[in-house]
Amino acid sequence: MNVIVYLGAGLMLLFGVYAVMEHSILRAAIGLALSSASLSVLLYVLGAHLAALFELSVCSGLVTVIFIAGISLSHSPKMEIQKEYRDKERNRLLPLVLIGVGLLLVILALTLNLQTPELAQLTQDDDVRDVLWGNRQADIWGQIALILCGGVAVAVLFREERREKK
Amino acid sequence: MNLVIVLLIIGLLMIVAGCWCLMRTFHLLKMTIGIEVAMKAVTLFLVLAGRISGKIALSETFVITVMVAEVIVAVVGTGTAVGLFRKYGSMDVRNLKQLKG
Amino acid sequence: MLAILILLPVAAGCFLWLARRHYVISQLGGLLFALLNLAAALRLYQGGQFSVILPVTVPGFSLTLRADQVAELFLLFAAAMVPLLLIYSIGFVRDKKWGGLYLLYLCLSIAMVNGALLSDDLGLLLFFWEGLLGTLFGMLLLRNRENPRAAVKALTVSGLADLILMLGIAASVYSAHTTLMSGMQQLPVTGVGALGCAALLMGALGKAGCMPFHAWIPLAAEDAPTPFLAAFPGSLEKILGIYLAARVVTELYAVKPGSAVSVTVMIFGAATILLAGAMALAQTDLKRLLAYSAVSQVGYMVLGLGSGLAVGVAGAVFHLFNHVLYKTGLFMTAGAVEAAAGTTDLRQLGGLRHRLPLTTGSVVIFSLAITGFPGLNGFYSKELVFDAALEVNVIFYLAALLGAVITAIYILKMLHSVFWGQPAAAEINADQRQGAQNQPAAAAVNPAADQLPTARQAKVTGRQGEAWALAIPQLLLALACVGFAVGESPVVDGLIGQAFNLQERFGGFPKSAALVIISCLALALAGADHLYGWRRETAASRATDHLTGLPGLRQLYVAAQRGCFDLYVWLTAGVRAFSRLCQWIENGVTWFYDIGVPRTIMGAGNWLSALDNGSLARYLALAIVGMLAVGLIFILML
Amino acid sequence: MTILSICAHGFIYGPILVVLIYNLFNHEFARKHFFWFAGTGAVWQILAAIGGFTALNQNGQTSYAFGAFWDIRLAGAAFFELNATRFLLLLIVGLVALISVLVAHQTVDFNRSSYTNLLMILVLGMNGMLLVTDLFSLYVFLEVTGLCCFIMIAMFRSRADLEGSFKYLILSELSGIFILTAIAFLMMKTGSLRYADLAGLGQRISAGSGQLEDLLVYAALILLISGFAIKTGVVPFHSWLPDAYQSADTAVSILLSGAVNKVAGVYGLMIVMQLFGDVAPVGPSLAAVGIISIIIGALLAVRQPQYKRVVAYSSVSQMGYILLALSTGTTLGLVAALAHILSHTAFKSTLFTNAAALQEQTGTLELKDLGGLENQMPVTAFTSIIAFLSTAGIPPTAGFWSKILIILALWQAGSPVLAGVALVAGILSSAYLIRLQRTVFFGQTRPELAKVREVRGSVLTAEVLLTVITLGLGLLYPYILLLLHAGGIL
Repeated sequence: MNVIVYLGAGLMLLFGVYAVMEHSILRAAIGLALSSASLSVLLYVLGAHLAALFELSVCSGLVTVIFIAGISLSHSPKMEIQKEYRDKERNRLLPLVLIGVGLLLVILALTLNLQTPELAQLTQDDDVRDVLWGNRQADIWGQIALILCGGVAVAVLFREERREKK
Repeated sequence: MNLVIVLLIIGLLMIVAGCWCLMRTFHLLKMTIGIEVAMKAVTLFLVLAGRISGKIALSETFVITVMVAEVIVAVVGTGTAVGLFRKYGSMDVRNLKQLKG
Repeated sequence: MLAILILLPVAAGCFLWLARRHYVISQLGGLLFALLNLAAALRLYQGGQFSVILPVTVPGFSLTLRADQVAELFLLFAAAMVPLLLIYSIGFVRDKKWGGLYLLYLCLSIAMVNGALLSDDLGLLLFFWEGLLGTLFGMLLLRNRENPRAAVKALTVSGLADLILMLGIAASVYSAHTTLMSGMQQLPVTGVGALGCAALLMGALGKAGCMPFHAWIPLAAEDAPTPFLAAFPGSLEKILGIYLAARVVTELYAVKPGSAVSVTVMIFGAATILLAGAMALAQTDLKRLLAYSAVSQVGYMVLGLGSGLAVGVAGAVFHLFNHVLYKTGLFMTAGAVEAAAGTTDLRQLGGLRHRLPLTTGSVVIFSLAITGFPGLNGFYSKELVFDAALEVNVIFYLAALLGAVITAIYILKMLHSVFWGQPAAAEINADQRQGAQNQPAAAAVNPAADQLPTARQAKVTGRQGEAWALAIPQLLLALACVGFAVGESPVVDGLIGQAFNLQERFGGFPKSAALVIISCLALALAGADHLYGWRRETAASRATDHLTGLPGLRQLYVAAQRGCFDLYVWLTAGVRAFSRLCQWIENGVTWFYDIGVPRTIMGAGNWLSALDNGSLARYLALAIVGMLAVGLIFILML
Repeated sequence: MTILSICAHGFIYGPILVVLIYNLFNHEFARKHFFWFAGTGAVWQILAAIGGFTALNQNGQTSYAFGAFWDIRLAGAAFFELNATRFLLLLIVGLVALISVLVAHQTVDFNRSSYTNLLMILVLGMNGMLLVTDLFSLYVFLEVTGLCCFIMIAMFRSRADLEGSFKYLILSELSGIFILTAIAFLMMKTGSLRYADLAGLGQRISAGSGQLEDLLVYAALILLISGFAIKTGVVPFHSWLPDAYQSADTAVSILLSGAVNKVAGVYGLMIVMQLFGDVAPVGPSLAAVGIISIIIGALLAVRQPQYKRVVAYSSVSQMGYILLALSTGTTLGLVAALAHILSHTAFKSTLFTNAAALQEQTGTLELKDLGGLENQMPVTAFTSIIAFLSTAGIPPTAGFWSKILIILALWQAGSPVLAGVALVAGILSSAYLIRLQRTVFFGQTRPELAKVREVRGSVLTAEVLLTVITLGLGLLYPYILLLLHAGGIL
């Protein structure tokens, strides 16, 4: 199990960094989707099955669709128009930075020699749905508001501009 | 160096990558992607917290709620970026210097 | 009853103002009011002391009116003066445009004086005190609206005295923990108490016209109507000032003879006698001469009060009463002279004894009284003050004696040149020219407004001879002078001694024959000097020239001309210097605000605005730096 | 159903009901009559806040717990809770919404129905933030609030609108990431995010225990403070705020400055302070941020070229005062913070309403184009002077009392230096506001502005209403001070 966890985490980081570094916005979106998929594997292994399912469907699915919609609305589906952004981007430094920060954190963790918590045993007692509907009603209310918000956002922001203010 | 620390470090690196993306790239959509990248790490942290404290179901509900928020943020971010594209004909964040002191 | 004494004059003032066109009615009404006022005061005097708290609440003060023996005595005396002042004033202001307002102000002033004499609370006292200043200002403004120099000067100088009084009140209230005078008994003259005592005395004597607060009086003598001079510097203000000073010395504070406060006050008194007397010597105008004389006489009272001795207090108060009688009388005669001759210039006057026999008769009595001729009232009171001065230090006695000589000299000159001799017509033109040169401002402003009506007045009254309304009060005052001389010991011992609870008796002919002889010699010296001067200069009005030309005195006059003794001039110079200083500070502050601060702020703003340059990356960097800074605080504090 | 319960549920159901009913009507009708719907929602919020608070007081309770559609007696059920502080903030939300609607009646034109929907969702989000008893729910509603604001700024779709919105969005999401990370870290230690479970956590951890979770709690606190500080808009987390305020339509600016950054930012910090105030560095970090914010915000405000930008930086500066008061951690400090929130709502909304009036009548807010409007727009000038007095803390107004309270609280908490700095920084506030007044209202009237007339209708109503509140509070505060004194707090 640990191997899959490390693998999933590593892939997630890798795809995430790829998404950041890639000059093509389309490929970056796909990198994000792949990173998301890796995360869903990780979540599944960690025992969060429903969350993993949501991650796979919503984040790697819906979010990617949104980004692609955005890309197509900005009439730049191809990579070649990204030249103007490429000029001054210094994203090649990112892996170096990450390795540096990672090393720093590892050294910090080793020198501090902290007592680290272990993962608790998985129990089948509490079901996600019970918790969601039994303990987190306030969040559901918030989600309703969020979704309303999203609806208005789609209606307002993606609308064609006929009645412009200025 | 156990699993928890490794996952924490990887999560923090993801957040650093996301912040880097926000600060160092010039594409509006790319910045939104940066937010999403950082959000991935946060999702990981939440599930990890649930596993450590033995409340995995609770953290799953958190993750689900966060995902909804994440999607809406992506929608709004993309929508604003598209709006800006319509105004400027480009997605360069360096255009956004009209407002300053 | 107490409130009536304050409200009655107000009502009378309104009545007189309304009835200003009807001479007889206003004369009768004024008389009625004055008699009522006198009756009330008399009733109060007989009724013993009592107090009443006004139904008005002011936080920190309990507005209490209180009539005790001292207040009642002064009140009675003031009330006795009121009928004379009123009748004379009504007679004088007849047919004058500002007459109604003048009478209104006069009555209000009487109300203020009554109130101040009756108030027990120092805050209330201050209210009436300032009210008197207000009416005074109004009266001075009446005739000279365009050129209110006397009014402004009076307001400034008296205002300063009142400020000092306020300071004294504050200090006294602080050290006594009460605002009531009845609660202050023999406060110690140390620390804050010394400040309170000195400031209260300064304020009170300043009101009475002691140097250096006298400066406005001679100026008012030129600008203000004569009844005003009789009413204010002549009587009301002196009564009030000496009243408070006597209170301070005998009741509120334990002033020891020979203490610093006492000696300081006596020095002021002696200086007032000599300087004002010397100034009076040089005057060629009747009213100015009398004004300086009035200031000079205050010095005797200050000397007596400042000694802190029982004999001094008795002498000072008695001298006050006498002074009020004869100086008011003298001012009235001056008014009568002005009305009859149209001028008050000594050099143009002369031989008026034929035209004004009654006035001449009374003025002789007043003059004898003021010079302290043995047997008249001024003699007794002066001898009491001499006693007190001698007891403290012989220098004060000599100063007072010299003052008496000077007084006699200028009074003789005045008497001689106005009522005897002949008008020196030849000198008039020359002197007028000179006068115009000396005081161009006054000459330029006044003639049109002032001299024409007086000239007309002169013609009218000249035809009628003596006006009764002007003559009767003088006669009454002269009678009072004689009366006070005859009934001297009941007045001193019965009225004053009883009011101030004096143990000894000071009435009767002075016990020390030596002092009397010295005084008589002084008078004789003065007479001789006058004769010498008259013979030398051949004109009575210039009989003092040989004195004023003496080295030392001449410099004094030059200095006085330049305003060296004039508090007003000091004040204005001080204010000018202060305003220049303020201008400097103001410029600095303006620079600080207009240039210094804005430049700093704008500079800082410009420098900082590099923070918000519109770049999103910069914004994010700032936020992350902020987070790291918060982290740093955590690391440092854990 | 008691009155209290009706009012309490009203905070949750009211806005949603308005949205639902509003969208039943056809578009043209809705556009025309948006004022009445949004106004009803706002007025309902005000009435519910006042009525609920009165009922709570009459029952003698200090707090009231309830669930929206569930039974809170079930084990582990989430619940909403009301107490005096929250009622005050709910009242402010309602008031600001009402003012915003009044202004929007004249300024918002083509997207009125979106405005109405978003306003109501925003109110719901803020109500949610104020009512919840769980840190994660707080985050959810915070996200709702933020998203509504982005959309509201962006929906007018000028370049500036979109730019301000995007900057706000990026910074806000950064704060969201901070807060969520902090939530995850906290949960690793406690396994629960309820306020009741988190309270006193500071006692259970120590920096030297060698446990990872304890260190993560401290990291969480840093992140929470930074996250909410971004939402509050205090230096150095402030950069988005002037851009967003300047670009947004004035009706939206009023919402942002009057309610959103107080509920989303200050209230969050209030919660942090309540739960973790016993952790030593929390108070000082708030104080540091606050004092820097006061000074730099004021310095930056002095040189801004645009009316709303000056007012926005003034907001940054005033938020610093509130944080300073919060940082004391005492009851008096909390009261002072709430008092200043109330005063700030009144006077800052007045200034923004004046901005709306100026924008409507002159068509510009650039300071170089304005001048000498004192005679043309007397009411606007007068109300703006009152607001200025209140901002600078000059006596008859509300701002004076709340600033005095803050300084007293600082003094009482033993930081006289901070109190002194806060006092002196008041001069800076007068500096930028005097500049604003002088340029806009005084001086020579520009010829092109000669035909400008006073604004009418709802904006005028809003100006007058707010000024009455400012002055009324100024009269009311001494009474509040007496109450505090009687309660032993002062």
